Amino acid sequence: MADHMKRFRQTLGESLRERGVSRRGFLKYCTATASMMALPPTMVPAVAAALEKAKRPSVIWLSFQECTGCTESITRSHSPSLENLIFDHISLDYHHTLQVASGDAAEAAREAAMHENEGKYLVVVDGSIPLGNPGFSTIAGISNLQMMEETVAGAAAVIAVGSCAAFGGLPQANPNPTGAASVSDIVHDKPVVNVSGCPPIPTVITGVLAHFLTFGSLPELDALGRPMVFYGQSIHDRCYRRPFYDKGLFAETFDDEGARKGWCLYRLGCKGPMAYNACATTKWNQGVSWPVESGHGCLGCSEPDFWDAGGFYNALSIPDSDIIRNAGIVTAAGVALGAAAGALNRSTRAKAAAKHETVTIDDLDRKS
Amino acid sequence: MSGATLERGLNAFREQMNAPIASFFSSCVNCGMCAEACLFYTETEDPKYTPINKLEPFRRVWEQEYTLWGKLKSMIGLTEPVTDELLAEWEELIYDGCTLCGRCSMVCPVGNDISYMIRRAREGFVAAGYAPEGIKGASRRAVTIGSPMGVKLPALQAQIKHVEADTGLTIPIDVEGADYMALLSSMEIMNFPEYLEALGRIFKQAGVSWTISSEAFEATNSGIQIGSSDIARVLVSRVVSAAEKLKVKYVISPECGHAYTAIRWEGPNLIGRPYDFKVVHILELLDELRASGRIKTEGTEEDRLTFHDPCQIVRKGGVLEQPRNLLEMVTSDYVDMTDHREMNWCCGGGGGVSANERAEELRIKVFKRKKSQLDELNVDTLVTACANCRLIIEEGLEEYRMEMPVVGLTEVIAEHLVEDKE
Amino acid sequence: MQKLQDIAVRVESKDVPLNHSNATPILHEIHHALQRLATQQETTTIDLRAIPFGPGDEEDLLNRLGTGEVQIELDSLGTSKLWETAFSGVWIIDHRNAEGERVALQIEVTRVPEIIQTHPDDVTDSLQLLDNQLNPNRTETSGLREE
Amino acid sequence: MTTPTDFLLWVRGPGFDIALVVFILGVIIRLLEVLVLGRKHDYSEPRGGELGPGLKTVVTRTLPETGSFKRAPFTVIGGYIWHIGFFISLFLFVPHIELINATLGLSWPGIASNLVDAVAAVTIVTLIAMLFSRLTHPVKRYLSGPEDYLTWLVTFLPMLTGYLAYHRMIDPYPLVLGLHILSVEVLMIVFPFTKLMHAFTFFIARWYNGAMSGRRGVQS
Repeated sequence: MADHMKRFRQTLGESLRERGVSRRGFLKYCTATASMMALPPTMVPAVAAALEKAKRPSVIWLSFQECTGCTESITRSHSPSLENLIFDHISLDYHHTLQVASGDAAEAAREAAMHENEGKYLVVVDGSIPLGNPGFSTIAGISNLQMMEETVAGAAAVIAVGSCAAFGGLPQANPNPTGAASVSDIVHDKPVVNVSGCPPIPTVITGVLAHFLTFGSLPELDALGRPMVFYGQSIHDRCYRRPFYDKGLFAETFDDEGARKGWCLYRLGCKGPMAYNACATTKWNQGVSWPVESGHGCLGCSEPDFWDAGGFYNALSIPDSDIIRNAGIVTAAGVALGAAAGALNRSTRAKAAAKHETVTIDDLDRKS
Repeated sequence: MSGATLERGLNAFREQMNAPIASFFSSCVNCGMCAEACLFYTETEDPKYTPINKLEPFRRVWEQEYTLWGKLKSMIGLTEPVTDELLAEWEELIYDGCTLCGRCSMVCPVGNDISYMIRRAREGFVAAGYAPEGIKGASRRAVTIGSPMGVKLPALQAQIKHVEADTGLTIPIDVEGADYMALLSSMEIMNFPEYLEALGRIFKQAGVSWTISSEAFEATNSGIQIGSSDIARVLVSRVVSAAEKLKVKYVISPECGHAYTAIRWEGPNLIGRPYDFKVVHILELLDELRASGRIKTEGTEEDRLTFHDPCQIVRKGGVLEQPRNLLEMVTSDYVDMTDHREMNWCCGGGGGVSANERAEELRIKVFKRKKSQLDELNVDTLVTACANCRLIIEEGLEEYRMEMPVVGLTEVIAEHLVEDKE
Repeated sequence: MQKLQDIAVRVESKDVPLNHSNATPILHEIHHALQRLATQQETTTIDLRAIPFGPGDEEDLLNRLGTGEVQIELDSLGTSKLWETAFSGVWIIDHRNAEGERVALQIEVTRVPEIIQTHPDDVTDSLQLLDNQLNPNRTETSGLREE
Repeated sequence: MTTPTDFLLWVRGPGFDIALVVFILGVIIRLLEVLVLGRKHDYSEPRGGELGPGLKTVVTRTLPETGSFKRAPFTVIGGYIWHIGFFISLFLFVPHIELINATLGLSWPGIASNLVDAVAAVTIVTLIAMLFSRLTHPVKRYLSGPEDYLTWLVTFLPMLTGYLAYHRMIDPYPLVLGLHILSVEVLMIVFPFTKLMHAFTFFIARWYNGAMSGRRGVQS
């Protein structure tokens, strides 16, 4: 514990040097960190200067209505690896999936971290919060809502990791049986960063944490509370298959010639045009590939309500109703009504004709 | 007590509605192109003379009574009704400011036949009592006396006597069983008797069996100009019964624009049945005689000539090739105006405007269009085939101090006719 | 029972692209960077992670750049590889972590990559270190005595 | 809760259904209102046919008459540019073809998106110029009423929102896409009640013009 406290007081630079990391190692580390934060290489010296003095923040990770996919994702984060992240970048003081302690001891660790770092710690939330019935999801007998409100009260900021925490995600999908809400639905008095995705890209999670660690502030956010550096451009705009879209070359099925040639997946329901995320550049699994490269359209998982956006295999702008059937019915109704309107017009004219008084030369002047 | 009322006018508008008009009103996007085709706009630059605008009262009746949407709008008071004031204001536009020349109908991008609508809209104006005094007077004279200019049979007989005396020809009157019955316009009788003489000479040479009816020699139809089918029917019926009484095979429409429209195109519809005879325009007949070799000409006009296409005969009558075939026979220096044939510009006096004294100033103003067309060509003589155009052009030329003879095509042919010596 | 040879085999189309032509714009960028280095001594670093490469693009780029005469291994927090390409002044820096996973891939257009140059503090540190080795008996002294 | 995605789903779901119903119903009623009126039998002896000249006029009226073109070149050229631009944007933009293919099963090749983008930009500029012309040209200003400006607006908005959506000038994307679809729905709803109907009735109008003229032996 004493060792833990000592390391907590140390700056990152001191801590790394104590562990025998050379200056070149530190520069490499900063290069990787800057790249992860999607900062331009010219920012490396600034990152280095900041990291040298950075102190590790305490992080409390709360998992609510979630599938642990986000945690699975972060454990696959590379550059820096998870061990680096936990021991060097942050002080992960509570994460009930990853920590050794359980039960009362775990909760005590959370309370201790909150107490020691009042006003300075970060809360990471994954999973949505059920507002329907507190009993839908509890930890150590504490409802998710209560635990979050309690924990967030003394936090510096909240990072909502994953689309469930950021936007409600799958639990909130129609008909939303648990009354699932996102973090930002509940937390209004603290800065909330949404790191959406189902799951988010691992390095995007760590990139946001690294940004807070490096600069002590939150990154610039978009209208949905997401860091601009990662969510500033759509998948479609950064997609390497975009030239095929522009040429009108589309895969029609997942096994046709077009699919084999790597043509655009728009017709197969790709949500790239509406999805803002860094997949096209950062990619997944240490940069190996990403959904579109693997031949499947983007699901738009970083967007609100992506579960309910009309089907993963339906193109975005296409009406979902049966147009031909509806048009058929309406056309039939239109013909009937139109015929009636036409008949009415004919009768108007016939009535006028019946009322016709022959115009003679004695009728040319107005009746006075 | 009889008399025109707003209600009768509105009723007439309603009666006139049909699919073409409804499609025209539905299609107009107020692009303003028709203004550019109308000499009343081009010469005055007053946007109120934009052809489609002249139909506003009629358009309102269409919108408010012939569209579901318009009916709904009327119910909630979003439309403006057709009132006496509106018709009074528009009377000038639809009578003084339109010669029914139909040029706008040729340029409308969506295909609106605007002059067709104006002809029908006038039915409403007449019934509501908003027609110019001049055309009313012409109509009264036409119905009561038989001619809009008040020409009676004795006047015709006097002219016939003159012609017969001058030429030694016999002008056949009321010959039953003749092939052709010729009609004349009052203007031809009074101002241009050369036409009658030309007919006599050409028909004699070609051996055409023809006659003039003493009961119905007048070709013009003020009912068409004022826009009253009822009055037009009375006038056209006279021609029809005379022709049927004389058992002629053909009726010849003279060199008069609206007479051709009245007898050839509107007549059968006014009486509600096809004729027992056919109607030919004099130029059609002459061209037929030319083609079949029954008339021959010698020599050509020395002058540089151009032809003014009368709107009702050419653009709206379909007599397109005949005038040029005939002119080719007798001219050596013929030139067409920039806009000619079906795109020719009106003289400014058609559609009843010439009978409408109060429109004179405007008519003279818009004649500038014809003037500038003529200025471009530098011609000596203008040939036309409509007595009304001829008179209007003569007046216009005089007004603008231009020296240029205006002659009828039939006369020109007669002048060059090769006649057998007896 | 269907025999293996009875199953229809469709021959893959030959015109499947081997790359998505994203290398060429990068080469143009490098061209500009080399011009700046030649004329203004200005160095440029391109982070290839920010480029939306399709399959084959990275291989295409590295193949087209080729390999020059200098290859360096940097052993710190994992083994990084640096090499000069066939175009002198154009360096590839491939940083890997202890697990051998790539943590950054950059192109540096420079005479010597930044990270290769010895840090001034490391020079003083090493002086101290060598000093200590040469004079093991002296304690609180340093090689910077003359300062 | 109303998120941009909810909005998008509404406009492409119920919103589109409503617009489609109004559009189809309205257009058919309007067309039948016109066509059922018919016209009286013409007893005059025809000089020429109706069908051929009518159909010919339907085609030939697409080209301007030389004289009036010279007098109003802006109206003619502007009209061409914006109509052609509108049709290119509507029918040759790949996502639009996709939409038609998905809903009606009809498909044809599109053109490069950046080309459509350039066309759309020109079209938007032309539409603005056309509005300016309507406000300043004496004839057009005289003739124009609220309906003319309304129809301009509902035609302009789909072009504008489409351009904004393509360039993602409004965030988030589902919002701007939804606005684009909504603007098209507004166009569809306004369509049958205004002179936008000319898009259908001009066929009828030109045909009648050509037929009535053709009957007299003149090709109009």
